[in-house]
Amino acid sequence: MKTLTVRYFAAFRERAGTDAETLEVDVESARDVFELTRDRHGSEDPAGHCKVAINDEMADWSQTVEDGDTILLFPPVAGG
Amino acid sequence: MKTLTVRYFAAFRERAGTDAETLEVDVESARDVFELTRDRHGSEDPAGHCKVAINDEMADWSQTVEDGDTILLFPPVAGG
Amino acid sequence: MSMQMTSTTIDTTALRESMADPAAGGFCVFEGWVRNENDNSDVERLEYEAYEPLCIKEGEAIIAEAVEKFGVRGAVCVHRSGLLEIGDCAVWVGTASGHRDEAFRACRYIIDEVKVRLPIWKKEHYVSGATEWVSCVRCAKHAVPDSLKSA
Amino acid sequence: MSMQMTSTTIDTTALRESMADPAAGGFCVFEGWVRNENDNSDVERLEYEAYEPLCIKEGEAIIAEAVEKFGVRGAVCVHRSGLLEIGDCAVWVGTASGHRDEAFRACRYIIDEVKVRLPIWKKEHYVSGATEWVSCVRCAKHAVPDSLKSA
Repeated sequence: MKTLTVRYFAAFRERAGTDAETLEVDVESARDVFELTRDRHGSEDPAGHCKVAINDEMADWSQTVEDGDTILLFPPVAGG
Repeated sequence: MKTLTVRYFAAFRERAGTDAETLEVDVESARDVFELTRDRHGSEDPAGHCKVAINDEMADWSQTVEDGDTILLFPPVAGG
Repeated sequence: MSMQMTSTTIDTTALRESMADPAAGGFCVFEGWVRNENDNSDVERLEYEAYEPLCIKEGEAIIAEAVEKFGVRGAVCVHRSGLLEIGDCAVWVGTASGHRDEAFRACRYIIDEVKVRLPIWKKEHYVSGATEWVSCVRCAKHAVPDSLKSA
Repeated sequence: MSMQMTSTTIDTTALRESMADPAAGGFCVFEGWVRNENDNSDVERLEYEAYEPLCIKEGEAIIAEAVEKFGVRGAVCVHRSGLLEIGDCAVWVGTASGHRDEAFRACRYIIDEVKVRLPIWKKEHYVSGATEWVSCVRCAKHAVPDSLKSA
């Protein structure tokens, strides 16, 4: 089991009703975290339309998450 | 014979030592005027590198000049 | 070279002055303004949410890429967060270089990348009273380029 | 839409404000600045001579072409004449449109055409004391496009 902090942004935060939570889960990749929390962030988008960062570094969805990591889940961006 | 006013600009004006003069000449085209005044404006450029306007309209070198026209001889431009 | 985030009005005059450079002959600016309409809905105002630490990091990376690719002498990007009204400047990009071609290309590169790579989200507040998070699917397709992956 | 000539400092802040448009989402500016160097000669100042009646006429034609080609909502160009110091703004082009692509393309089109079509000449005053009319052969090759011929 890994202890992870998951942070939600924008639409994800509003749907989850929280901006962060701590999870004790058995997962390998960032993608696993995205899927596991899908009923929380409520995304209908595939992960490929969203972005993820691990410990304030932009990451690939296939990247392995480690015990103690903070996973930032970003809905599709719309800057500019 | 046609009576033409010829105006010189920038390097042409400096070399001619005047910004305008009236000529009584037997010419057909704007190009003829350019060639005829070559020793005045001192251009080593072919006409194609320069521009000409007739009566404040940009013109083609092959355009016919009429009695009373004002011919504006422009050295290569360098705006911006 | 810098990426800046601000929750107050972007001072475009001061930004322009900050880029003065006696060896620069070309200066290009792009500004994104809040429009009164999007997808046929009348917009009253916008709200930008940004995750600033990564906006700065990604923005600096984009600017460094633009300098590397186009050899510009200076490049700055400032993005707003918070509530914006119609006509407000949401993003400002300025590039200065010896000649115009590099300035234009670098400016375009920076705004294009900023729009798809910075963790910024836009909520539109419509005249009708409704609100909506804008999802830019075209942008999302751009996803995470290899250059950004931390692996 | 307008082409303007001025013999005094270009007020870039006022020009930007003059282009405000609630339906515009993209605003692009290009400025040409006087550089301290050209072809390896140290430049002290520049002198622009312009034949204003045709600068205005040609500039308005170029702006109309940009509007036609790219559908921008607003486009303005201002060019200096007279004596300019290093760092001075010699030319300002601003374009506003719904989206950024048209704004960038129209801005680039206008400055490219202005440089080759307007009857403006530049005399460089070098630090050495010498002066020279700048001849832009590449520009001259562009010559007079068909669209400009009065015939």
